[in-house]
Amino acid sequence: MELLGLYHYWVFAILLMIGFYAVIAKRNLVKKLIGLSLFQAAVFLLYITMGKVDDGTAPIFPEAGAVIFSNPLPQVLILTAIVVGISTTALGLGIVVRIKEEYGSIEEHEIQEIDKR
Amino acid sequence: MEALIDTLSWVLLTLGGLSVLIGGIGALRMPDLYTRMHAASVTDSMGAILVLAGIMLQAGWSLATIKLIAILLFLLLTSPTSSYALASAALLAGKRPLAEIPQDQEESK
Amino acid sequence: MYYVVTIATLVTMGLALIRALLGPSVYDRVLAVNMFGTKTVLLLSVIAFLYGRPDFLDLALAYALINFIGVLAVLEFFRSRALRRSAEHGEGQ
Amino acid sequence: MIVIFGIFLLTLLVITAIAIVRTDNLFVAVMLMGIASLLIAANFFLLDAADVALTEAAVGAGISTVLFLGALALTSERERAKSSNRLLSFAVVAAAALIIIYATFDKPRFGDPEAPVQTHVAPWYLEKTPEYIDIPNVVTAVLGSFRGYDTLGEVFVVFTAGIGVLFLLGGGAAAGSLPQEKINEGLRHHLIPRVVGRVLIPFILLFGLYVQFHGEYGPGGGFQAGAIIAASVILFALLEGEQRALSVLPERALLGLIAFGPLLYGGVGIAGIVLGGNFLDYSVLSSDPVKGQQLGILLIEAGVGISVTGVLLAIFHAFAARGR
Repeated sequence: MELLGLYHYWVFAILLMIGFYAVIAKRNLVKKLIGLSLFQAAVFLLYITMGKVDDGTAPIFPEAGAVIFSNPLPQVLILTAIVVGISTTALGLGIVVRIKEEYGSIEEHEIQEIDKR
Repeated sequence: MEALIDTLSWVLLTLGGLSVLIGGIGALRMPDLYTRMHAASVTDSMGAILVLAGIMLQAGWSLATIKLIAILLFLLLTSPTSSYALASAALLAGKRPLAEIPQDQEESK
Repeated sequence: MYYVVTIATLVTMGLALIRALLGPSVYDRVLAVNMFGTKTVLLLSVIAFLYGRPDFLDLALAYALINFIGVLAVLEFFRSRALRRSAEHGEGQ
Repeated sequence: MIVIFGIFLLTLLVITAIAIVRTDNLFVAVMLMGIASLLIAANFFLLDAADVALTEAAVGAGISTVLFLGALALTSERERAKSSNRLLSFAVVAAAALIIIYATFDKPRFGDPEAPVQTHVAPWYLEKTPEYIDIPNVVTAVLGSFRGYDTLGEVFVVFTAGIGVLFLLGGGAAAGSLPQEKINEGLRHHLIPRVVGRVLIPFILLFGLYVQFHGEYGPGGGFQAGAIIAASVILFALLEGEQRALSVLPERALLGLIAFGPLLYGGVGIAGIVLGGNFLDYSVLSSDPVKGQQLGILLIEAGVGISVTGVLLAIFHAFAARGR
């Protein structure tokens, strides 16, 4: 049971690092943004995992009966972060589209070479 | 009465689960795109009907049932449409089905 | 009794994922995503009852309504790609 | 048993993520991102976060795919170059992953009610919500009232991102070589999707409004509703061509929505000051403090919904306009 619980955190670590790998190793800018989205998703999972309480339920009062609730605070933070995440990703994609129009490429090293000239 | 409803929803849910599973196996094992699509889309609708009907019996007559009916209706609308749209896109892009159409049928069109 | 359906759905999700990874064509992958979407709707509705909170069916409803947009976006993507390709060919001639 | 379901879903998620990074076809990567989003939403639901799962559903299922595909249509579909310094990057990443995994052994047990996270402010929120605000959904109460400042900040971030995209892509679109009428027709020739879509659009809109105004009682609120309503308009734009969607909701109206949302939110805050309370203190909005809180949350959720709808739609149109 102990290890089963830790598994959530391990998945967080692995997912985070998969996203990070895409950001540092891939040269395609869209791929970097996809990696960034994965990174974000990993952080979201970490927060929500920490908010879970044993035998708890979502922090919305049911019509009858007092029960144990999970932590509402991480949920609030992540709820807003998801929408902010998609807007900032869109901003990143907008920059990538402009780069493509100016440089004719979205590969990092090609852009750097054009810049050197 | 209660036992009857329970048994009935048991049967529906199990059949639904089975049909969902068959769809999954079909989508994995079938030889080409169109047969896979066939396996996936037919069982999608069947599984959705069975599973949601099974849950509806459990829910009794409440707001949840209405929501379940809505979910079922929307699934029955969208899921075949998506399959159709995908198949037509694939066909337009030039992917031919594995089985060739017999000569005489092609001429009669 | 919900467990049977949940497990069947989860296994099917796994199978659909394998199909999405294997491909071979892009259409297979779109098909897998579509399948995955329907299975998620079923999974979420069953789990809402498994948890005894049927008011959370809203989630499954959201997916039932919105999943369609993804497929249409793919369709539009193919369409505009075909248009662009034919325009390039037209200029080349 | 449910923990095992969660673990299964998480394992699928890791496999999907690895496949996303490994494939060199960006279209496939975007499709797999769709699967990843579904898995994440299911996981959120298993971890008791119904509101968050609804947000992920509203954003991940439609809008994020649409945006990424829009960007791919404008750039390229394939990754051309191999990764740089693969071994070095992999070593860095693996080392960092091992360090984080090592650190997890000191974490409180999963689901421990005595963990520091659970004991600090959360019990206070859960206890005081019925007394101060009296709405069933604690997440909405915290989002709208207790942590209203945070949410105001987030709305401004969304606002800024939307303005940024408009600056980058809006106006003066690159001259496209494609025949205008063809590009504008959308999926009008696909008859069956079009008919089904037309049936669906009003229901999506209705569901969006339900999520907006039912947010105090069940999962939902402005962020989710904004994304769902934007999705319905995007569906219309895909089916009928972008021009018709623009004639229904012209760009000026969208700019108005983008600006009006944060303005409404901030205005409610200022109204609190004018009526003798603090900034974003809704208790003074009505003679009964609890009623005032509820009114305030209703108004700011409306502001959030309006601004999210406006921003997401403006972003969509900015990308679509570039493709012409």
